[in-house]
Amino acid sequence: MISLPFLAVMVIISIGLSAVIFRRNLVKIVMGTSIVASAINLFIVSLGYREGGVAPIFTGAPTLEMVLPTPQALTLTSIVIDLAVTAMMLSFAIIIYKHYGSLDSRKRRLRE
Amino acid sequence: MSFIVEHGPALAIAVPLMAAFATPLISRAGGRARNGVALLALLLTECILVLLFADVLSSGVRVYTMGATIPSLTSPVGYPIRIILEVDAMSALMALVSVTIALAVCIYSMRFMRSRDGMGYYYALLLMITVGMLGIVMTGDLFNMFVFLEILSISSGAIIAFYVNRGEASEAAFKYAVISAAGALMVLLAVCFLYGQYNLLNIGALAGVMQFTFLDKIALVLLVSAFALKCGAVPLHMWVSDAYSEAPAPISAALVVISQASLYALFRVCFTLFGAMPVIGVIGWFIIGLGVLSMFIGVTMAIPQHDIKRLMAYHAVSQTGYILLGLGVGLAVLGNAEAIGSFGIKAMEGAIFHMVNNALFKGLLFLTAGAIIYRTGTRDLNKLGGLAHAMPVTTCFFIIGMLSIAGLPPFNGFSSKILIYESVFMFSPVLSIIAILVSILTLASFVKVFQSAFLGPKRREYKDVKEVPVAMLIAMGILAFFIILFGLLPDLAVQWLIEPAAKALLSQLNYVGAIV
Amino acid sequence: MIGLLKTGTGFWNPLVWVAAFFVTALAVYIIRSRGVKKYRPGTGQTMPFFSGNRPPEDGIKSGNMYWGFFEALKRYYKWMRRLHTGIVNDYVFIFVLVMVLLMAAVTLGGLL
Amino acid sequence: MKRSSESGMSVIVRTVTCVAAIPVIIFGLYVIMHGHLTPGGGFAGGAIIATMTALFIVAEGGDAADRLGRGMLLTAESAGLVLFALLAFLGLRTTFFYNFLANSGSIFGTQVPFGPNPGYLETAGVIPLMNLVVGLEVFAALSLVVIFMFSYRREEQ
Repeated sequence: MISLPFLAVMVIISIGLSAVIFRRNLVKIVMGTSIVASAINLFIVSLGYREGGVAPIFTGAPTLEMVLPTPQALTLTSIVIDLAVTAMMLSFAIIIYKHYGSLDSRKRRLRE
Repeated sequence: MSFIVEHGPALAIAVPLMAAFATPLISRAGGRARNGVALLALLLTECILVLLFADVLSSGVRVYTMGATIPSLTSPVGYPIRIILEVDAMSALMALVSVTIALAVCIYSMRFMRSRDGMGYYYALLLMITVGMLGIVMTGDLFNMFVFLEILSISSGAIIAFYVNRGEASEAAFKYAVISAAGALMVLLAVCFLYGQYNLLNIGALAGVMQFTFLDKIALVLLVSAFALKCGAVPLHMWVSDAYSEAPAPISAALVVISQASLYALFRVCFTLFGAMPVIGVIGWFIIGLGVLSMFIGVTMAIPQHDIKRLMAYHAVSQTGYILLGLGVGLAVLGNAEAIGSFGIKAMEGAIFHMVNNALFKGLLFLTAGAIIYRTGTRDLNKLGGLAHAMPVTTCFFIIGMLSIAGLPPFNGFSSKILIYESVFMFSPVLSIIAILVSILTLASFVKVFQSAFLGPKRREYKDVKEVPVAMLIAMGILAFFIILFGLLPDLAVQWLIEPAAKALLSQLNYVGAIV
Repeated sequence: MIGLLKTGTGFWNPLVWVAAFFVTALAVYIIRSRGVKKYRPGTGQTMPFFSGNRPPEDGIKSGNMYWGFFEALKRYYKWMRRLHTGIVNDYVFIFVLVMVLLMAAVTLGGLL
Repeated sequence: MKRSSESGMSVIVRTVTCVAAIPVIIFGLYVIMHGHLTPGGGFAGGAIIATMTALFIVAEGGDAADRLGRGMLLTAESAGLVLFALLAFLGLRTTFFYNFLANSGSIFGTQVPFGPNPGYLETAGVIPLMNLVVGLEVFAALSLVVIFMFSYRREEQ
């Protein structure tokens, strides 16, 4: 039952992870985690989609099939969390840049 | 009283949450009011959890449905809806331990943290960490577990970087944030795999209908590796030494309990959610492998360190290895009722007891390290020396913690380690021998700390050093008291606290039955 | 019996251990008090024994300890130092590697 | 380059920002108020209003970040969170987070008639109230994030 959205999700997750693993710029690492999070959000929404369904709003809805509302609530929660995580990581990147004048992840001070 | 027990799971999370939201506002009224509110909230939570634990011991699993017309109405239409909290003996025990450590950390921080601004947010984040830990151990729902995991990650990431004007703290926090984000996203992906197949998010209900398809295996792999990452098992332990050593000292003690919460999540998922899966033995062996690696590499990396908190951070990795070893043995023989009865349950009891003990003695050791930093201002063991002359009480607490972590009788570390040694010996003698060897190396490295920080002649540069303030001694005393109590009366601790928890982990049907 | 912890194959009783400890400590104290009383404070007797040499002025530092242990395990520690790079990219890379390994283990375990 | 980050952009941009502020804020308030009827809610609406803060700082330059009342925003953030938790606590007579206002006839307590309808605002009990306080919290928090990030960047110059 492999369908196009799921394949797309896997591709986007790989792109995000490879950005986190192979990019040296801290901001690009943050972008990588953000891409993975977006891919997973896409995955949740596509899980809840029904063929030909309408938005799950009761007001004025025609008597048709509706898409599942629970995954959308999950997506909203995970978007909010992702926003907080991204904002926090970017703040850390700003502080690191201010202290060391560089955003290179390989110029590290903590080791062993 | 019955009202508190009935609403206990929700109140235990809600009280520190409310206090966390209110502390930045109350902070305007002054430092004393703020400290009082934080302390009061944690004390109240502790009382609620004691009542809840007693209730769970006597009357079994307690469920709580948020927003329902009655708290126990979990499945009004045949399957569970709404946010459900589920507390069994294991959850209640872990919650109790977390709040006890958080309480000690809160008392300690009142004198330790000398910074003037941002203290309202410090306590808010500390309380949010408590909320996250309690949420992870008490939720009955996989998605909420992810949410609480992220609450825990964000608040602890922010508090690791509390000393922002030191660049290292920000760097450690950045690494911690990236690692946590990667781990938590994998948890979310696994939750999606399960939700897509069964339309369920509840752990108990999922365990009841699990079909063990290929996608379930992927979900299991993602969950196990993500929680192993968050609890700091070798080879995923690299962030531990950075984060523990750069956080403020009391927060390092709280970070130990965060690892315990991740361990709880790991074993809740393995035992309760995937307990009936045919390949769970492979996972058990994998966790044993991680445990042995953690024990050995953790302790050997600790010995050469000269930063006192970094050294202790590697010991945290090493002690996590014991817990993984014990529970991994339980997991590897899960399908074999005879092996479980003869040594599996003892190995799990040892591991759970060690989880409790590890939180206590590791917390105590980090607090003594904080006391050293508070008076001398350095973390470098090469620069320390002769502190026992000026800080006798701290020295006593350090000795208690040191003997306990090295597993010397009659302290609690020995009680839990002997349970692990003897039961693991029945499973595989080699693993048991490695565990004993690691204990010896642990003692060796702490003798080094003790010798270079406390012994020796009084140093000239530390002639003004005094004993630390009373509040800090009280916090250390609480933990030392429990260490000695559990050390002298291990049978009562096992009988009343540990055995119900181990049985709760093994009895998957009770957990499922409370929901459906 | 209070304090008796059964470990499956053996048992452990800390209270008995503590009692035995105090009895032994008492015996040691009695034997010690019957020893030769030639201790003089302020003489060479109070100096720490350091292979006949004068001990260093500010005590023995932690970096000096366990020299033989590190010398024997030099290659192991060199290898460990190389693994602990302190680069955040490597942390995530190891995480992905562990996931792949575990997936392989679970798949093979399912086939057997 | 120096000029744009310190004293803001041209008069055209600043004027358009001021004009755009009114519809953006009203749209944000609409999204918050109709959170229980249409997609959106406290978070989305709060974020929409907070974009106005970001736009304002970009257009007016760095000094604007200092002129915005941080103390007020900090208070608003905490107050929003406390009120949210308080609303959850108020349902504790039944359960935590219980919707005690729904169908009660009091504020936001109108019963929804069955079937398709044009959307009644006075329904859903505590949910619109929670949307309101969440909107307040998200607006304050996101504005603070932008302000702090911007002022931190400026300090280094």
